[in-house]
Amino acid sequence: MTTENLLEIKNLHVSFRLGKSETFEALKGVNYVIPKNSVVALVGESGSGKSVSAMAIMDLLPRANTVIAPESGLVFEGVDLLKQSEKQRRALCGKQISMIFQDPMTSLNPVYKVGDQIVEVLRLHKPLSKAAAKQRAVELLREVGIPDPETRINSYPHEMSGGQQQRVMIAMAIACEPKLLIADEPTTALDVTIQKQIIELLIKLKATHGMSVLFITHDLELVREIADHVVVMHRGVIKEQGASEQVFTAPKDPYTRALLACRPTIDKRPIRLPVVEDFLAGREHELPQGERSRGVLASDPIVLEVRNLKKTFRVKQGLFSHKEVAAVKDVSFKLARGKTLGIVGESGSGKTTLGKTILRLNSCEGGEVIYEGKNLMSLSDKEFMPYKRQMQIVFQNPYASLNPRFTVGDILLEPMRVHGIHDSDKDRAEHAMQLLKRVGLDEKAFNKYPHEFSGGQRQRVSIARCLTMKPEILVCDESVSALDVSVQAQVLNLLQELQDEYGMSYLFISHDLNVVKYISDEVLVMNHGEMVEYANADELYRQPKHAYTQKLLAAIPGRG
Amino acid sequence: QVADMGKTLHTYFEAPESGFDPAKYSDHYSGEVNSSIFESLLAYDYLARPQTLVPRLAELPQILDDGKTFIFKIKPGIYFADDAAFKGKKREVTAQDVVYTIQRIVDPNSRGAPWDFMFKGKVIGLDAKIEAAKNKPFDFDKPIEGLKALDRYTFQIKLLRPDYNMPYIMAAPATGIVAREVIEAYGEESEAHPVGTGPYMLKSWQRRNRIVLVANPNYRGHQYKPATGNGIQIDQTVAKQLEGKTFPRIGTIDIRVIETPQASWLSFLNGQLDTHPRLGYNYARLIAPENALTGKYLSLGWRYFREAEADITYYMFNMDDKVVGGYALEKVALRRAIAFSYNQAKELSIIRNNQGLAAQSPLAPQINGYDPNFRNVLGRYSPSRGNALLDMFGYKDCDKDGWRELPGCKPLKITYMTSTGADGRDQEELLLKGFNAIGIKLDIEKMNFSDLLKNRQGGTYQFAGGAWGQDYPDAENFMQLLYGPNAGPVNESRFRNKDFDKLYDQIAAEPPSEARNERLRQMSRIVAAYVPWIYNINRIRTHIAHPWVSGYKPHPDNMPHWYFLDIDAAKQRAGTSK
Amino acid sequence: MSAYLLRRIWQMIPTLAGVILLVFFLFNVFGGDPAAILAGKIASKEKIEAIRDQLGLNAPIWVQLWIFVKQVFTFDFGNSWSTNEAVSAIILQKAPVSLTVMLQVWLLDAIIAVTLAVAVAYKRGSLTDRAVMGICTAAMSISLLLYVVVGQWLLGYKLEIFPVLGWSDDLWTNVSTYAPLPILLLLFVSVAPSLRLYRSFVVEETSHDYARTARAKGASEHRVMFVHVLRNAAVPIVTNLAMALPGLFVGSFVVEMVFSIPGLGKEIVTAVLRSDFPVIKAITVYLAILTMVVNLLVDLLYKWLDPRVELK
Amino acid sequence: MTQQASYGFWRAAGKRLWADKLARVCMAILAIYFAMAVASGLGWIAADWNEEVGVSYANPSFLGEDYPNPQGKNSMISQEVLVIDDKQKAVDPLAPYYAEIEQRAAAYEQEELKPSWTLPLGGDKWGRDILAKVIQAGEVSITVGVAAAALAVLVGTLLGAIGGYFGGKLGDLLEWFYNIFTSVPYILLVLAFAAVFGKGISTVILVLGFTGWTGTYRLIRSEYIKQRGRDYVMAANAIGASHARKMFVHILPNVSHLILVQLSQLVVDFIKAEVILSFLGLGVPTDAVSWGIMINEVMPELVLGKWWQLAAVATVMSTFVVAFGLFTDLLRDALDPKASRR
Ligand SMILES: Nc1ncnc2c1ncn2[C@@H]1O[C@H](COP(=O)(O)OP(=O)(O)OP(=O)(O)O)[C@@H](O)[C@H]1O
Ligand SMILES: Nc1ncnc2c1ncn2[C@@H]1O[C@H](COP(=O)(O)OP(=O)(O)OP(=O)(O)O)[C@@H](O)[C@H]1O
Ligand SMILES: [Mg+2]
Ligand SMILES: [Mg+2]
Repeated sequence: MTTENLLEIKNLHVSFRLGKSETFEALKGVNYVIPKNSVVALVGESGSGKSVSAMAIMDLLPRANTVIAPESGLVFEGVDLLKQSEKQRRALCGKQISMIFQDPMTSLNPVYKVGDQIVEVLRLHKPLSKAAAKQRAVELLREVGIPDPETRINSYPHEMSGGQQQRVMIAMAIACEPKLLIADEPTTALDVTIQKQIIELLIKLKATHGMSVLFITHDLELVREIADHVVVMHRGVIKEQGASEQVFTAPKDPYTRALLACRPTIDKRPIRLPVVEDFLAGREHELPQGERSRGVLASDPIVLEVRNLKKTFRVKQGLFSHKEVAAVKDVSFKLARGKTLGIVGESGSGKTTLGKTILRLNSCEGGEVIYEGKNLMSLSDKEFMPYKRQMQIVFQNPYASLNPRFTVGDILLEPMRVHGIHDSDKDRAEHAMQLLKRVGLDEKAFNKYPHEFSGGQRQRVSIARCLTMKPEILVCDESVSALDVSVQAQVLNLLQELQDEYGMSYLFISHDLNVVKYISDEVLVMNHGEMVEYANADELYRQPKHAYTQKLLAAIPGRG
Repeated sequence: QVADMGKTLHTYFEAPESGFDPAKYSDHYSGEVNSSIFESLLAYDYLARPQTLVPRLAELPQILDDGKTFIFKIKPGIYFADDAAFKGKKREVTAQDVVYTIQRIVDPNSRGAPWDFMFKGKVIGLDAKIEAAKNKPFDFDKPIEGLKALDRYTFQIKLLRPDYNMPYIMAAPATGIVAREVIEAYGEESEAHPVGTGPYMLKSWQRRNRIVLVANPNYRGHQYKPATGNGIQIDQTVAKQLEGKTFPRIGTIDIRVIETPQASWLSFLNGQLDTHPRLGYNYARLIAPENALTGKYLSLGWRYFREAEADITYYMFNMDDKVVGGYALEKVALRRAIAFSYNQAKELSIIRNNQGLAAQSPLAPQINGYDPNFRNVLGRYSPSRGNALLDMFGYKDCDKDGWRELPGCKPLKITYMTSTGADGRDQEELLLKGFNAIGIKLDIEKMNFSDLLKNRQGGTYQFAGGAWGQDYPDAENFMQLLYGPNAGPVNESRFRNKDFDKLYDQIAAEPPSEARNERLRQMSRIVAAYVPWIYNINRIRTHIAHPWVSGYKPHPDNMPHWYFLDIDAAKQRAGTSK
Repeated sequence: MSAYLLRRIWQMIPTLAGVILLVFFLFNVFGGDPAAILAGKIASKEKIEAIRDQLGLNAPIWVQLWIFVKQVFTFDFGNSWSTNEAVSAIILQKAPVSLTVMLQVWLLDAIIAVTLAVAVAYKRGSLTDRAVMGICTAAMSISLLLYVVVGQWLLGYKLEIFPVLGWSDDLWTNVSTYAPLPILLLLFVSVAPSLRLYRSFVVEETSHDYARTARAKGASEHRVMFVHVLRNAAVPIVTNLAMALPGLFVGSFVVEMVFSIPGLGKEIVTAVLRSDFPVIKAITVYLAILTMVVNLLVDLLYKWLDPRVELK
Repeated sequence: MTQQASYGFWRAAGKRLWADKLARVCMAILAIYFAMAVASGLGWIAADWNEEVGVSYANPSFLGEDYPNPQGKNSMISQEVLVIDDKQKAVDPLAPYYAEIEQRAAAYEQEELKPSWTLPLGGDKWGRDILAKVIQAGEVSITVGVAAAALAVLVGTLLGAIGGYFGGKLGDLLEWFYNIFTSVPYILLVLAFAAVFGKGISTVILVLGFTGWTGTYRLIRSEYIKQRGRDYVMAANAIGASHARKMFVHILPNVSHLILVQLSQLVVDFIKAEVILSFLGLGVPTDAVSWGIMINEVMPELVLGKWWQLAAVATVMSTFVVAFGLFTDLLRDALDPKASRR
């Protein structure tokens, strides 16, 4: 029997020391197996311990405060990894088992070119010459769909878009054709076309090398498409596991059932999205019925107008020369009060750059951003200061954007202090607590540091930070992509409520076309820095005009 | 060539030299090297004590006009070392060279002429020439009355006043005879090209690090004949070692600059140095706690010498200062009280590790007129007497802050000036303790050495330290420091006392005698009574040499006489290779 | 980039001007009067004046300043006031000597401190870490002078491992026999502080996620620390190393003094104590130029070491 | 329970620090040193350190007496008896007062204390009690070291933060200043500062502080250059934090490790450097003492085999330095939320 299983996880207990006596048990006796040449999907609520269990396999949990209970077992090809020395385990990494991390930006070494980072893993495990390794690195980048890989291998991580970074991570992980690939949210930052390409790649690898994949994701459609087995996790325990078909068609556990029920669908737009709790408590029928109507009318008041915005990056080449990369070329749109503009497009097409540039977090080379009758781009730093509160952004890389020395409490109180919201810290703390609860985090989070959270939790902290200021305009850059469907629904509901209550306007950047469809009034499609289509959401989804848009919509999982 | 070129003497300097032009540099270490390269007309006998003049380039002078005219007969047939400047010719020393050498010493253009005081104001016609040379080249060729070459080998110097010390001056390293051609050939670089008649020549020079001398093949050779005379004592052990030898014996003198006492001590211990003049105080005490070699150091067979230096250190008051200066009774009382507060015995035993004598007069041992039995009967450590005196003369603590005020309750604070860079903390602590004991506030002000000099010489100080080493071994050289008309850069304390000055005029113009010695004692008593100075100590220095070095004997003029030394090369090798 | 370079090079001019003015001012106000020292034992007022005339100290201030400026641009600082030696000769002779010792100290210090820092940072919080850091701190508290004095006695004399002192003309003899003891003793005091500093930098980086990625690639712990973490900690380490660079030419006064090494360190101290302005001027100006060049290089290096750095 | 712990970067660090046993030991040691320094400053202890209570180089008590101690005997030496002769009297203007002097002096004459042959930790060359001396010296050294280091780090951090964060013209200006400052010979600078500030311990602190900031400046500057491009700073920018806030609230905690090592480093450096200033005439006053001065004194003593002053000062000083160093290391760990929590 054992020979058929690549990895068996037996009774895995992992806990973290938080304080002197306080511990947090992230995994409470988890059992599952990864058979050879199969795809096992690990799904479940954000913060349920998926990443922790993956990290435990790789022996990468922070040594300082992690405790793995002695009764746990990790049997890889018949050998219990937990009984092996650090060195032996390290030897497996990269070669036999490799991993795609959830947070690519912080996971890539910022001071080395991406090419060199791929070359490194190749040369560590394969007898390749430098040139050959480089050659292979280019191929790998091409395989993961990075355009122009010959020049891209010379880029530094910070010069790449979120999706590009993620693909570099993927290239690195598959470089040595490992027996087990652990993919932790490998496609969150990828647009559907690329996502499709990656999935195909993984399936090909599985077929050609007999590779197994432990696939951690929130995207249930995707799971259904590729997984052989599904493991459903909730708060550190496994709720249900079984063959993919069985779990999807006949879920046994109520949590699984609830989870499946929460999936947003592209053709419905309920007033309020259902969340897991609704199903668990049997309240799904009490949800407000009916559909929301979306769209912008000519009469809607405009809060923000962007005209011909341009942004070019200068990328160093050699010691003295540089070349220019046009990330945003001539984008114009209008954002109406209380409405949402969805921005979609290929990874690396300039969505993040557009968002940052509007908020003057980047310099820009041309164009105007009109807000309250003023061109924000021509204001001095000082004149711009008062507008900052009105315009906020939830960064695509939540982890990097959180000060590592601040607790969540500090992170949330900070903006309120800066802008003098509330009179006392006590009031502010109360407000912060409320927000935490509304984004689905519990009170304990208040005193924790960013590195103590799961990817989805960090993203919610970032969202909460922006909401403390109740800005008029909020840019959400892949803000819900790391969240499981239930929490995602919860956050989307929150955004919707705020919009209803205060008339906030959103620029909503996402690859998840279902979500974009659900939340947007208008949609802007970008490709290679250019705006290729800009229309009301319903209209765009119904009748995509541009070829790229059509391609995009066709690639939505569960559709094709 | 008598020297054995295979022999090398390794020795050291404790501070760096400046350059080897006798007229241009006044630092001691340059002088040490110069005294082996250049020769003066006269020299001190190597072993005779007290210091006795003997012929060198010239015979002892003929003294005429009661000490106003001196005639030197230069020995014929003495040649300078070979040098390119002589264009391949042998160059003999003549009287004209002496005239040139002396004029160079006073030429203000030779870096300010640091030695000019030896002749300035003394030689007939010379001062006018100096005056004329301001911002102009010195006219060496214009003859003057005071300096004359009477013939090729006869040199005459004529003075304005009698000065029996002139022969001593003609023995100083600064008056080492130079050849005009050489000086003019090398110009500004003369300090790197010393060419003299002496036993050694400069072979290589790494500035401020290493100086190597080699025996001068042109040197005529020298044999030691002890001087004879009244009261002259000769170190017989060393005399035996020198007997019958022709010097120099050692081919190479290798001098390193080693600036820390431990480094030179260790280098000596492991045989890297053959002689170790001027041992650090604590090392001196280590090897000879009771003033004789003890223990394991005795068994090493070292040659050990403990010699009083011809110098004195002292504290001085500025007699022109409104607070500490003046001759009124209460001013004398103030200075006397401060003198009472100074613990000379502690200075000697604790700070100087007993390497010194408690100074009793302005004079130093080893010189004419010094009386080892003379005591400064007013100078004792007694803070209670100091307090009593201050009480009596109205230095009361009016404002009850613990410090005394001047009579009439004006504030009293005495400033002691000293220089930065030197570690004088022990002295300062001792001074301060004394001042505290008599309730007088002392302020210690540190400054650049040059600023200190300026303040002292310009009389803009209250209280400061001083030190003097002999230029020549006569009391006059020391008493001049308190002579009224010298008030200024020489008499820095600006002490003016008619009786003292009268006595000085007398002693300056007469040769040594018992009557002169009594006059000197009287002068010391006057100084003791008015306290322009508080005597500190006369230093004693300890010098050691390895057993394979023979003929070593430190001389009070502090010039090394390397050319009297010899080395047992075999023993040296054995001693160094351990 | 080239614009940045040009700007930085252009900025050297005001810096030099500042250095010239400041040194000139400080020397004239606090530097002391060299004439008083040169005048010898008994110096009358006229004599001091005469020397001042000769040295050009009585010329109007602006003339003296102009001479200084000219000297800076001709790199000819004339002769030393106290020894009459050409200043350029002094520097040309003595700076290489200092460099012989200090360059080795610098290199060894860098290698030892960085390696040890990485090692203890990896074992952070362990007994080894605490012990090494404790010893380092204790070792640091003792002054260089004491090390040198005791080291000379113990290693030079007592154990005869090294010569007690000395210096020769031959580079190889110096490097192989005379320099090792001074270098060793200098390392005693210099490694501890660098180590503490570097450990801190390295520790700061070890907890980043990219280290985790490197481990996941299967890189050895060694590789993780030295290739991944160290490069990220390099900016402050390089800063610290570069700060010491100009000092290499100047040497160490204490060591040169005790071991009779004819380096520049002694020269500077004596120059200041003797108010030897030409030497002070030359060394200051050369040092300023060196500092500026090093700083510029380091800033460029920042960019190379950490591509996220933007040079503004 | 959570509300109270808001905004507690520093407070949380303090808590974590207190939880560490080793840190508590260090703090206790430091507290003792500071208490001693204060007590000595107020004159409660070691006030009479300057009294010569023993013979010169009195042995430590545990070694017993050392009779052939030549220095010991010498320090008890009686003064030579001097008789003022007539010749001297004749030239002495104070001769008429001799009798009165003697009479009044007798009133001042006190019972001379017999110096003791041994002292608890031995005596120095003057016969002062080394125990009292080392305490008194500690007061000066700790004050100077800690205050000067704090000043230097403050100046260095401030300038470094400004230079590194803003760069551009302001950065250039600071670099200009730095380049000039570091090129000028140290001694000249020190002399200049001393001339401006006068004498005394406060001058020592100011001189050391205002000349010692350069290293910190450069390091902090480099770190700010590195940090200013980080995403979390951009995030702070996005929420509208002012420059000062970004520099000191956001980035500063992330470079605090550097400040702390610099601080502990400079404390040691300054304790040692203070004695160099003494050579230049502006160190601690003559009637005070510091550890640096004591260490400087021991060099010649060692030759004579008098090791106890060195032993005392080395022990006391390195204990302080180690405790301080460890404390800053632990504080640094406490400030780093990712450090282990044990
Ligand atoms: N280093 C740590 N210290 C303390 N708690 C931690 C640490 N790492 C993770 N946790 C906690 O462990 C739990 C599980 O985290 P994990 O990262 O496995 O979640 P996840 O299932 O991957 O969620 P997501 O989908 O949001 O990434 C979370 O509640 C998180 O707060
Ligand atoms: N700092 C930078 N320097 C150089 N190039 C950059 C920089 N930041 C982004 N780019 C480039 O600009 C282009 C647009 O990047 P951007 O991050 O806006 O893409 P994106 O649309 O947000 O993609 P993703 O969906 O993958 O996040 C990319 O090609 C990227 O490589
Ligand atoms: Mg996760
Ligand atoms: Mg993006």
